[in-house]
Amino acid sequence: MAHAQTNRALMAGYKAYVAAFFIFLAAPLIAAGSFAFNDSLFPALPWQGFTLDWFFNDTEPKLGMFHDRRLLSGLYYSFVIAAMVAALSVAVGTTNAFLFVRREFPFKTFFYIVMIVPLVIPGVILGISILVLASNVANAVYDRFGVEISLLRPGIFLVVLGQFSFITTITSLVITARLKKFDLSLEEAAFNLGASRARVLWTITLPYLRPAMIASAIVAFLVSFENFNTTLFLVGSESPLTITMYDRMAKVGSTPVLNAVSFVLMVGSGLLALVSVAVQRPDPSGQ
Amino acid sequence: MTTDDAFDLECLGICKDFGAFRAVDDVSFRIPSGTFFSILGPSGCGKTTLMRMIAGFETPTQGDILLKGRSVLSVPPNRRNVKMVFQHLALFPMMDVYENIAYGLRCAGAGKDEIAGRVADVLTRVALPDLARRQIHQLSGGQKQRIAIARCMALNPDVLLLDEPLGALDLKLREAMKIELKLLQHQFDTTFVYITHDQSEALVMSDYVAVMNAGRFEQVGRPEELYHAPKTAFVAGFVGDSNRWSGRALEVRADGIKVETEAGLTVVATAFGDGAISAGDAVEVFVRPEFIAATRPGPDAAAPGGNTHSGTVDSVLFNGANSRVLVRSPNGTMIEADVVVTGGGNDLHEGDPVRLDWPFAQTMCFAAGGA
Amino acid sequence: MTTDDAFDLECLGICKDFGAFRAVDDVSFRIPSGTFFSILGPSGCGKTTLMRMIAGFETPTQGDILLKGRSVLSVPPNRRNVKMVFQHLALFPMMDVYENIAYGLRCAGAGKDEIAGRVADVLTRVALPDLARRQIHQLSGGQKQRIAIARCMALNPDVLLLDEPLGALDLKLREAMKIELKLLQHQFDTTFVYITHDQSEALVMSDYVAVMNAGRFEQVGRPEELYHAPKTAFVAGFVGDSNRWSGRALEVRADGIKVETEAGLTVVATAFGDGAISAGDAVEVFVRPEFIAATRPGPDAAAPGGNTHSGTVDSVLFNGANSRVLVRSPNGTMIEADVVVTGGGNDLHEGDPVRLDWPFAQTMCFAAGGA
Amino acid sequence: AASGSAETLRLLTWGSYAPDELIQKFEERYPDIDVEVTYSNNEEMIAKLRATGGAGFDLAQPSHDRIYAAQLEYGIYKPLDLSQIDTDVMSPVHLEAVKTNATLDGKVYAVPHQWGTTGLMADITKAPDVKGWDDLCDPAYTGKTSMRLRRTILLGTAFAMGEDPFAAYSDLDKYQDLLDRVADKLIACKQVIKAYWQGGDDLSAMMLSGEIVASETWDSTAYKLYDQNQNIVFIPPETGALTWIDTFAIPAKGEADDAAYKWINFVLEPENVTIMSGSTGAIAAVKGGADLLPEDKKAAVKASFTEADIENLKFFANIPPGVEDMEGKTLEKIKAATGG
Amino acid sequence: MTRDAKRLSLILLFAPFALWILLLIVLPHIGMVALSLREKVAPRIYEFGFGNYIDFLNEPIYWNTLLRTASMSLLVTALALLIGFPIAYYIAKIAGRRARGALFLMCLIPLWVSDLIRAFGWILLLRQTGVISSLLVWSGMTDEGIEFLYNDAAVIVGLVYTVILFMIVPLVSTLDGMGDDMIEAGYNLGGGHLTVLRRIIIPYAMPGIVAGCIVTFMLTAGSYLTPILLGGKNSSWFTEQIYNQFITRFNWESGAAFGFLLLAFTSITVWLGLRLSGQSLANTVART
Ligand SMILES: Nc1ncnc2c1ncn2[C@@H]1O[C@H](COP(=O)(O)OP(=O)(O)OP(=O)(O)O)[C@@H](O)[C@H]1O
Ligand SMILES: Nc1ncnc2c1ncn2[C@@H]1O[C@H](COP(=O)(O)OP(=O)(O)OP(=O)(O)O)[C@@H](O)[C@H]1O
Ligand SMILES: NCCCCNCCCN
Ligand SMILES: [Mg+2]
Ligand SMILES: [Mg+2]
Repeated sequence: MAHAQTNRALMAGYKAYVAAFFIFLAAPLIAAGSFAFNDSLFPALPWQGFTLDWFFNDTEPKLGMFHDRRLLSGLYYSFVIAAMVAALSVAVGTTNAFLFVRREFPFKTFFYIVMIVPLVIPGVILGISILVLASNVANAVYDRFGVEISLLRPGIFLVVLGQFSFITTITSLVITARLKKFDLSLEEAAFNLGASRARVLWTITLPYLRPAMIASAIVAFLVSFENFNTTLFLVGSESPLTITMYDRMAKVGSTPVLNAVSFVLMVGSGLLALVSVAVQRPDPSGQ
Repeated sequence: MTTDDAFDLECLGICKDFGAFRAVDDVSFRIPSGTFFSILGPSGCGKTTLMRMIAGFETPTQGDILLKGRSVLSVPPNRRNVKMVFQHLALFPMMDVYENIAYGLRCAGAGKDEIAGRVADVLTRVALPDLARRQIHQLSGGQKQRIAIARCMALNPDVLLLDEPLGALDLKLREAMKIELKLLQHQFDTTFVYITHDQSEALVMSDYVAVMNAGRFEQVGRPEELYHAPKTAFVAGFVGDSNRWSGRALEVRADGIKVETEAGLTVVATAFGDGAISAGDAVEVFVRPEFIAATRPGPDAAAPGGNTHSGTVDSVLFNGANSRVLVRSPNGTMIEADVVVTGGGNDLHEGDPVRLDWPFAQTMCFAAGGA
Repeated sequence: MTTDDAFDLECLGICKDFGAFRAVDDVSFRIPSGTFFSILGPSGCGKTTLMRMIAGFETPTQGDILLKGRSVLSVPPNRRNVKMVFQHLALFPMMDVYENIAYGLRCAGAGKDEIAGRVADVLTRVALPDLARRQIHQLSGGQKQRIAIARCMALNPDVLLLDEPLGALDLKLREAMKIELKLLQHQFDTTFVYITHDQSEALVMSDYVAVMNAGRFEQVGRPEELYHAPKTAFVAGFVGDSNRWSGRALEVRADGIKVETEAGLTVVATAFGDGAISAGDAVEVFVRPEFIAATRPGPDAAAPGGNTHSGTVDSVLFNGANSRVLVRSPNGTMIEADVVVTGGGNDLHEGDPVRLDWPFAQTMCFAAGGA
Repeated sequence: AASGSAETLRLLTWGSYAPDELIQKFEERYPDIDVEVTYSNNEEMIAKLRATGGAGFDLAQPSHDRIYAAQLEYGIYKPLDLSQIDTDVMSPVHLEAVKTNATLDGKVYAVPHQWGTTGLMADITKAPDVKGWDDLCDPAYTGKTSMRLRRTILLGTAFAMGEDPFAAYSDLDKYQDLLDRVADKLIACKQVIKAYWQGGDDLSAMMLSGEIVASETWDSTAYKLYDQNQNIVFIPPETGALTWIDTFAIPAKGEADDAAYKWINFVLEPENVTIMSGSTGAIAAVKGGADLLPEDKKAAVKASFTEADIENLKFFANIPPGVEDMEGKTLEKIKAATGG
Repeated sequence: MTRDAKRLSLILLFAPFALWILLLIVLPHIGMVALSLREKVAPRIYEFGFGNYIDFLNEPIYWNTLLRTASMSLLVTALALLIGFPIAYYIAKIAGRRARGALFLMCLIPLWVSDLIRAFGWILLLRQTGVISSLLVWSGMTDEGIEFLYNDAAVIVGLVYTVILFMIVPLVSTLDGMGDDMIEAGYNLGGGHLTVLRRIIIPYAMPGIVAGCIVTFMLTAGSYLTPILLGGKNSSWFTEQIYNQFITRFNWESGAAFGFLLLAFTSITVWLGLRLSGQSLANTVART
């Protein structure tokens, strides 16, 4: 039984390692989250007692996050941006999936790799290059025609485009993977049963893709929500939450209200992540 | 048109080219109403392509397809009254059984009550009346099979196409479904066109079988005809098990053709198929194992009109009623013969000397290269 | 030890529990050297679990496993000289054929030249000498099969375990591989332990077959024994096709047991298995279709020692040498009988009245619930 | 927060330069104006406006030394209409100082808002001897000092070396030479300092927790910490605290000039000045600005500044084109050097 | 579908893809390269030239930073692989069915909060008065708090933390596809743990390893917040350099040049990595 014993010891060590890893994963988040409840003006030890002020208090200096106009508007802009990015990138991700799974065209492999590239371009560079192009175009138009295209100036529109530019790769990959598993005979069967092309798309193909579309929309939403590097360069006066928080940390001074926001975001993202797992799980149809 | 009306489906000189490759080559046939018609052929011979043309998913390069006497070439697939059961069934996983069956009815614009009625009716006919609200993944393999058929039958098709629908099932279930499919066809009394590469499926279920090879129909006929009177060497080899020897005709006699096989075995065979055979022609000879009697060598003379050879048992493949011996003849030819193994003292064993007898009449001889 | 040395593999009272569930229950057997031994049983009966214990991937809850007479329970899997062919073969896709075969030799620390020699040798023995540098995905199904065996055989194992290796192959290839596997076993002269749920595989290939059910061995014996002298109702039903009727013993006579089936058919049967049967007992009766003679009703009396019934042909399942009729008896029982269909005038057809005869001796009767 | 037809005033300003209290008050007074704030710093303000060609914001608040070059090079501001601003309330010294700095082609691009200094801060119980910029590099405090790696520390260090960097602006070669020497000094200093701070937050945290005992600081930050811990005081360096004036400037493509002027005048009203200073810790550039400080801040200022210190203030001089780049490179060199 | 309809639908499907790639990826990068080839000669006056690149080459600070960024990114990538592989293996091959989903989800949760919060969390943990140091003091292991922050080790810990999920996810998905029988076959044929790992598991997981490494490397090299917030007085990161050029020095021209250099440099590194491992972008990153 010697090998069984060494195996057991090995396995115990292995499990301990895995546990340590998850502690490592959780530690900074727990730290960031738990200081939200510290009754102190600074997110630091010592522990001054438990409070919910950083969420609900409505007066300075302990202005809670739900009364902090700037944080709330940051949250709002983050939502707006993330929702637009999710919608756009899922839409384009879906057309891309159809393009690459269903169509044959010259240089397909090359284009497929091109589709992946945005994911590995550093976010900072994406932000900058889009900023440069947009400003140059806007400046040229202004110089030439005296018309100011404010859409091309830093602001929500550019932030959305900037995030969209790499998040679409993610949604495309997720939806493509699902569409690849789609059994074409399902469409033919529907067609054979008398459905029109549009009806087949609407009743068979899109419903089949739905879990992937929802899951990738959630991923897109979350990635957009947390994006910093690309957004940093493209943001105008309507800054999303990460930028607001960064400004707060770097330019004003952090109070545990930032921990409170972190806490809320963690809970929210956790729930969304659960939803995305839930939509993908009951999938005996995966074939 | 009146004469044609007796046929649910007719194909006239259908060809299909993929680039330079001809997948279906000049196929013509007519299927009388209410027939179970099988297309049997090896993988890649063009069966699916033919079926897809009938369903409208491919356009023939040449030829015409008629449904109930009317050409349907210009009718898009969703308007042809031909329904199809796909190899992997293609039940819609995001709908339950009811919705799967209702799908085609909805497409046809049927009313709510009508749909409910038709679904209930067709479910009863496939003997699954209580499954309407089941999800697809909750069904067993055989139930799925029947639902796939029900989904098509709810639309009263002129013809039902089935593309190797049993291919994905496991052994035992496949056996059971063979019989069940035939019963369902009786039940609906609709023309079934059934594709398979499994000869036993085709033989067991069909009224007529077309044997297809390399894009062409080699022979169309009742199962017994194909089995007992194959017209080509391909059909003889593909339908049923056979010993198959290549050889040369030595002499054309009144009672048969004397053939020497490549390994040096001399047999007398009967000419099958259309090609005339003269002395010196290359031929293919087929003998089914069940016509070869393997016995312990005794003093009896060869029966008249029969080939007799001796050999040694190389191995006994016991398989109950389908047991077989492999016999090695002195010149090294392996000959398979069906035997009955009872476990008693009479059984043949490895190494036993053995005598093989089979009639000239069951020794099928085809001109080589004829097909 | 000297006596034990004649056995390559012995299992002594092996049990395996998964939590409260006993997957393998007190299994004991010994396999003489050079035997083709099959374990046959339905899905989930514990075959794989048993094999994994032999290979060392699971530890038995109880019992001992001996290889060449030595207990291997404390030997880790990579040191047991038992090699295994996995159901999906588990060829390493990132290595070519050569590397796949060389892998085990490298692990054993063989030198470069020795490896090259052994690989070439084993490739020749599986008749694929030129494939050394092929990638795995370039092989056909049958070639993969043989490479998987070669990979194990290169290591000269004491025992080769095969876990349903044909399960993933298609029909025709499976038929061909059955025979080939048996030849390979002869060729290597190594003990093969072969797992399958397909009775025809087990019967055709094996020297000995163990029929397994719900974790236990029901019967171990030569294929003919299992087929002709099953010890339990389970074996009778699982091995070979049968008509199976439940019924009650009416009377125990000298020439057999008179049984009335649930549907009301009265037959005389012979007691099989260990359980004694007295009048009034619930019984299971099995009759193989090949022992039932289906003839047109004539004036002849029933043969002595034979059951005779009449009925109507419900359908004819033509399948060449394996054709069968389904006969409906007056009380509605469906009886399957093998027939020869020649296409001539003597053939039975749907609706024909028919007479069925079969001997008492071939009517196997088991005490119900006995297994 | 108001009706649909509301105009938006988009402020681009320093953290704490737009306290909620004031914004609410302002929005009450002008119900059809919404205020939206983006926090920034000098560099980012210019960078943002450059990226937009002066669009996207309606009022910016760069420091007085950051107007001229940026305007010259990128044209990101529009001239102010001084008639719309209550220049009378402004302290004349600061107004003139800003005007001279921020006039191009006779047009004025900025007026002062608040002023303050950058200097030193120390916990007097733990670092009693901190007097000049170079004391941050005193090995006695190894691992316990901090600074912000921006141009201010370059200037401060130059002063501590007995040079006048602003004078050197006229001869860039000479200035480069000075910068090189400053760099050497600061690289050597890396062994002593604990970390470069990035924003008021790190600084406050490190100082309050006692992780550091002395640092370069904005006076306003020091005053805030004085509230928490009376041992932490602002120390104007011997060579003079560096003085900045944050201004009001209107971006070239601002869309709410009226609202911007309203905001400017609004925050210069005395009671609003007090609120503003309470938030920022800086002194408004209005007549009697120091008196309008909240009481606690007044005390902090008193504890920090003597009359002599006020005499000795060094106003940031305009940055001529090119200097920004030289300084930038020097800073990078310091950052990248593996000194300690 | 007729030929024309097919064409039209192909064009319709291609259009969004083309617009996306062209307008948001290709043109901006061309613009960036063009910008990087402008030299400033006087206020508002520019000339074509390679000056910005020459500046880069002439200034050791710049290329040192780039090399430092690249080498630290490689280190982070290697660490992420070393740390992440056993975790991925555990999730894919050892954990029970239910545990697997939960563990996978736990791996993902940190992914869903922003870089900023993660860095913030690390600051709270690592600073001299932070949680870890306080724990050590409290437990009596040291007398005085220890500063764990503001050094390269902190940056590496923070970066590994940030990117390790991008390593684990593709690894799990490739390992998931590997049948247990493959591993068992490895043992059955006589391989020990190490042999099976080296000869079977790792080669099999190679596409996942490469995909994880590429994404991890690119993310690390392109990261901004973590190195800035956790880094020490000596740490500089190339993205910070780019940011400085753009934001604090208003020198878009050389910022663009730096951006292009970062992209080119990291791409070449990835290309080399693919070459060495015999993989391609299409069968690695694309598959996950
Ligand atoms: N779209 C296509 N383009 C080119 N060749 C095709 C196409 N579809 C089928 N073929 C070729 O036509 C031949 C017939 O294919 P088909 O699918 O009809 O065979 P099959 O008889 O159904 O075979 P199986 O039994 O394997 O399903 C094959 O050689 C196949 O490769
Ligand atoms: N690790 C396990 N934990 C719990 N139950 C198990 C485990 N492995 C197998 N079983 C159970 O043990 C029983 C026997 O499984 P086993 O895989 O040996 O069956 P099998 O005879 O090989 O079936 P098949 O023909 O389907 O491969 C099954 O009911 C199975 O669910
Ligand atoms: N807390 C806000 C401090 C504002 C400081 N302005 C400083 C300008 C320095 N050049
Ligand atoms: Mg087919
Ligand atoms: Mg099994």
